Amino acid sequence: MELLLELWRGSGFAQMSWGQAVMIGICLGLLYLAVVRKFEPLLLLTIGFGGILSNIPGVEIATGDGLLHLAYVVGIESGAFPLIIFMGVGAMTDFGPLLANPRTLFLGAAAQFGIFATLLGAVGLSELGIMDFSIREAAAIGIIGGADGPTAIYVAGKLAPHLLGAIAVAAYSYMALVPLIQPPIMRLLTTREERAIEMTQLRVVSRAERILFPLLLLLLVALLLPSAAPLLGMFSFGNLMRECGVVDRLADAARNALINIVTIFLGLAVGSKLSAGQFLVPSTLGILLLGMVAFAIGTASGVLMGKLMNRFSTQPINPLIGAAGVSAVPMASRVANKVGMEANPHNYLLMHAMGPNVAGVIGSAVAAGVMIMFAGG
Amino acid sequence: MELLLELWRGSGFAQMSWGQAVMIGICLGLLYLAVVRKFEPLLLLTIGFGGILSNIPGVEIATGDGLLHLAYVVGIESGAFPLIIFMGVGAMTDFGPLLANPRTLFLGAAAQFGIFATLLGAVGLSELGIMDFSIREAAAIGIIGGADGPTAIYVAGKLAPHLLGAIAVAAYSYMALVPLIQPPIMRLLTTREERAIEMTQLRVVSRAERILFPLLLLLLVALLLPSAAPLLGMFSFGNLMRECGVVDRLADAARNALINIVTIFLGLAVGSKLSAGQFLVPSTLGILLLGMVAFAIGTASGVLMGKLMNRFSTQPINPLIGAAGVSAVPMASRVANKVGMEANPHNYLLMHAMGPNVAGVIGSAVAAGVMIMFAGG
Amino acid sequence: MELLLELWRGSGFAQMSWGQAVMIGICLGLLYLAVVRKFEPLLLLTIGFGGILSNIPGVEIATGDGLLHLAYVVGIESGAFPLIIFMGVGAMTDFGPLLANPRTLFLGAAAQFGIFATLLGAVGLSELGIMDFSIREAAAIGIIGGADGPTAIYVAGKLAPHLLGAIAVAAYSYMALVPLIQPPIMRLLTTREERAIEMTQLRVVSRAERILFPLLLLLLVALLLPSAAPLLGMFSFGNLMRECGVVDRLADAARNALINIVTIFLGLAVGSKLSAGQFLVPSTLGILLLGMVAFAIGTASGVLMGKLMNRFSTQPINPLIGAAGVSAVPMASRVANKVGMEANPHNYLLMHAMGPNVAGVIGSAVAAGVMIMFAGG
Amino acid sequence: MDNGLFLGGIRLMLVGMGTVFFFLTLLVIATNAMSRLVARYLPDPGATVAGPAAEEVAAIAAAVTRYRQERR
Amino acid sequence: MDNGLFLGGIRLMLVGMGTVFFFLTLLVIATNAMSRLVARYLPDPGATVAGPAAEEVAAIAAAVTRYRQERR
Amino acid sequence: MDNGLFLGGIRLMLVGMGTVFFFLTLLVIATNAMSRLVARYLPDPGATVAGPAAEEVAAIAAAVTRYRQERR
Ligand code: NA
Ligand code: NA
Ligand code: NA
Repeated sequence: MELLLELWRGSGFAQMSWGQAVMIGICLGLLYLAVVRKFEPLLLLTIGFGGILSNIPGVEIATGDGLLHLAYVVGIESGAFPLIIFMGVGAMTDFGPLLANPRTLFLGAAAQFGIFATLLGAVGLSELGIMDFSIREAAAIGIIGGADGPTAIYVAGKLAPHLLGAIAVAAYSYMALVPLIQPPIMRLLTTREERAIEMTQLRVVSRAERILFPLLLLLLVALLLPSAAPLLGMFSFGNLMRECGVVDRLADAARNALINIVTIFLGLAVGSKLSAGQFLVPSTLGILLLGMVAFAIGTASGVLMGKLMNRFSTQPINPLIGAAGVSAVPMASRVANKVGMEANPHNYLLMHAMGPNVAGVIGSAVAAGVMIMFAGG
Repeated sequence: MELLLELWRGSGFAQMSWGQAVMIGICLGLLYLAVVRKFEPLLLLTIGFGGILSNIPGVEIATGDGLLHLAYVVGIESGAFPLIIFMGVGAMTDFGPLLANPRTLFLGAAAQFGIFATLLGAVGLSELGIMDFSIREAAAIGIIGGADGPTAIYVAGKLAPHLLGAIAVAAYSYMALVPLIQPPIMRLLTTREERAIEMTQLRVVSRAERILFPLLLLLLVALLLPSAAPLLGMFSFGNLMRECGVVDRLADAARNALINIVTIFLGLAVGSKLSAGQFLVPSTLGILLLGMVAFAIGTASGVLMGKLMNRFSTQPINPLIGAAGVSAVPMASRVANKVGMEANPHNYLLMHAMGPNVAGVIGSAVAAGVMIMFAGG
Repeated sequence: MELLLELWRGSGFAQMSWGQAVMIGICLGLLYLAVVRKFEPLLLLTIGFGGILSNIPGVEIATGDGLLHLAYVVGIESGAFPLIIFMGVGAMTDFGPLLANPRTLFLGAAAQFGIFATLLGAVGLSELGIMDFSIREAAAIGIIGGADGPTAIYVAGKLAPHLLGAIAVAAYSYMALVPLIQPPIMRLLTTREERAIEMTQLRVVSRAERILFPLLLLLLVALLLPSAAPLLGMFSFGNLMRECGVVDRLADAARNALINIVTIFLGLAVGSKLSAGQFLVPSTLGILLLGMVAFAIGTASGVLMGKLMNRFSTQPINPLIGAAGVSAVPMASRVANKVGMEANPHNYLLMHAMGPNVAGVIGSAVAAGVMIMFAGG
Repeated sequence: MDNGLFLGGIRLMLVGMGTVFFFLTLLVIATNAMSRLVARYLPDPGATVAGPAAEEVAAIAAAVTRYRQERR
Repeated sequence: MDNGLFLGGIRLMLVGMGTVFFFLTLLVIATNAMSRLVARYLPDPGATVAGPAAEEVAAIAAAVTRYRQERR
Repeated sequence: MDNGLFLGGIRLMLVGMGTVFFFLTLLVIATNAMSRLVARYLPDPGATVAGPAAEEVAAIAAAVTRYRQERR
């Protein structure tokens, strides 16, 4: 009888707080988005499951020397997991469209305005006394606008680990919502004629250019902004392995076995930060709102930059591809292609949008470097 | 000359104790069982080889900061390796037959009686002064009867790390011996008519049921028995990745690259605990004997439960499938199928036995949770 | 303005020393050798890239708790990475030709003279006051002559971690240069008639021999030279997984996913030791020179041993296969085959050379064990 | 005799088997409820029986048939 | 009002966007220079457009064509 | 001159080469013994020569043959 009582006292039912129950509900919601709505399932499924495990009272897996906590310390605190994922993404990325038309890098630059506008929004809300974010926290929140999961997790792990759960959830949720968030903004800021602009076919890109580009990128970032070099260095490394053609078995490991294994543990480890005490606070609401604003502003900046470039360029530039500058590869490119075809069924923007799309990855990593350097110092 | 003498003194020949020589012989025996008899080769080969490496005097690989000791600390002490393997097993497991006939879960429950009877045997031997097991040690030994390697290693790592080697060897050896141990018991406890019972075909199971079941299992275990939640949580996670259909690349990593890599290091690390000092003690003999008893009792309980259920059920139930409730997936199911076909050549029990078989995995994880909660507290 | 100044001060341009610039140049050279000349690309690409990352001032990836430093501590200091790679190499190695003609082991023994001659050269240079190597350092340098990357990294990590970068670069560079370094020496030491000798076809080797050989190797090395047992133990383990036929999924993981992942991090971690302060010292020049000498002497010893064996053997032995005794599998075998065909177009030495070639792996691991035992004691 | 240890074993056995049965009974009930809810609210026309096992059964059946034909 | 925080935010925004544009401008210049050098000194006859994306465009194009033919 | 270091090097060389030869000689003997025991007690009809290497030799041989035929 005593033992049964002990069993009951040890059970999750008896110990669960309201906050934990709510968090489990939220995590089940993430699983729903992942499985049924297919929203960034690789991350939302793993994060959601990790979140459930970490909100069950008495389960020693997200604390102490439990597996999830171990993964958090080894992989997130050290920054190792986001860097390894960036290497794998590099080994998947095709810089061809960017190399064929390097000017599209400007679109990837403009779209990062969302990051800094959000930073400003976060410090503004703090000034007004509505929220209470420090400059480090504001910087970490802004990176959500970079639309790049590993970058957001890397920066949050460095600048504001206590916000990591909310920032990661916001980043991946909004990345999944790109097809809903972007089109209205794109249509609002462009005329039908602009959206109908057809672009000239991309030139061929040689193997030597593909091999030299990651090295160029590495050297530039290393010399100008060392704080962004871990992220862009691993990204370049993955891409060099992909393009050089002599280490295919390593490139293959980087973009398959390794990135999959790390994704499982990254997701679970991020989920282990979805404890009620850290997530069910007003600042989470602020983060979700600001993240949405960041996406919208980034999209708008990219489109406006596209309009500007179209005006001053001899070659026609469809401003829609500017929206792809937020990253969210390859979803944002597909959105640009789809909106373009609505206005002109012959308008195949997909490849043209891939240029600003991967430029957005570089741009947000550069922005991350600035944040770490100034806010983290 | 001096140097040659030093060479000789440094050699394994000069330093080897009798115990180490015997252990190397035992490990060669494990390799024989693995390679020639094909007894659970994935684990017995790796454990055996690790055992040889750790019993050679002067080899600094199982001690200090050697690779095997490192693997032990990182993977077994923390519980990480068994949990990762459980995730992979989940990503391989088909709950379809269980979902088609959930009552077979009772068979998986009954077969766990072997675990607790063995626990009782272990404390009994201690009461009689023959052995000297504490309640923690007795609990860890009992889990051998769960016929589930990772569960046994997980529990032994928590409750009785000094017995880990013997428990792991016993668990995997007896799992391999299922086709020899089970049939006589099954024939003894059933009539020919019972063994000949044909079961009705299983109903189809929908995708939604398959996706919801691991979540149901997770929530139930989490709320009722948090100490079993790490094991069953990772198991559910693997199964959810498998069934949800949106993260196939992660499920694939979990059941291939990751589980294979972890199995290599788990085996070597368990082998590193096969030192003469810890293995060549009377308690090992006790563990081996009790483990055998555990298997026999578990098999018998499952079969008897099957007879009971057959009496009170409208649908016919062949009691042989109760023997599959000990786990040892899928070997125990094949044994049930084979013994059934001896009595009735039209009797295809394989799929019907898979229900209690995977139920046995859940059942022994629940039993493990009880052990950790009460004996480990 | 202040911030821009800070940006400039934080930039790599402002902080870079001459040494770092030179090292980045050297690392770009390694990348060139890897990508364009296809010199051991798996290692020279990863080492070169790691070297660039670690020579950029302000990049916190090769220091503190950066990813590369983490990989160094976890994988190289502990010896884990070279051992895991040795396991994978074992899972790739075919001992068939060696088993068909075990005498070729003597060729693998003779070629290790290069190791010890280089050791002597290193202490000689120190005696003459030209260099200043301790006996530990000299031993680590000598191992370059073993023409076996993981062995060299393992020994350097134990005996002279501060020389690790230079030793690894020398070892892999010279292994890549085998087709250039070896042929002149081989032609110098043999007559055209000797090079034209055709060897009798190899006998068939049974599965049992293949399975028993790694165990034999393990037991011999364990009993005679425990300090070589970690290397040869993991090598044997990988080979046993390959040959036993019952754990194919583990063997496959060892020689694919696992070895590829570990190679990525091993290369980056070794690269993190290519800091200007440790690499741009006179001793590096000494190491590169001595390494070259080691290769030449090893090749010569193998060929001379081949001539000796040919004189006293009833079966004809082509002395060219002795050059394959330095290891560098399978490059050295291909070189022997090619030089042999120049003298006699019907002379297919490839398979005959594979015997001494894998014997060279065993031989240099044995030599490594001696070094660790006596110099490391 | 240290009755404490043996009694402790008996109590652990009772609580243990009790928990196992209690838990799996709940799981049976919950699974049945879930299946009924799914059948009502999420009907799935493309459902199939457990694949690999089914194939294995089919293979065994085919082998048995062949075996009998050969013996005739 | 703590002007420090807000001013800090504005300065970080200016420096940040400045750095992003400065860096990507340099990258455009460097990439163009690199491409021109490659075209002159390392001509590569077997160059191709970005593979998978090209295939995807082709697939979409084919689908659109089929769709139109079906509507006629 | 620090004879200790140089003498140490010589002694290490002697012991080292001695150990290498001693070890590999033992391995030759043990391997031969093992092979003979296997041939007597575990005969294996399905034995084959080293696969991949054999294929490579065959490929080289074929290439050489083709090369000669072309030159004629
Ligand atoms: Na971005
Ligand atoms: Na079980
Ligand atoms: Na060698």
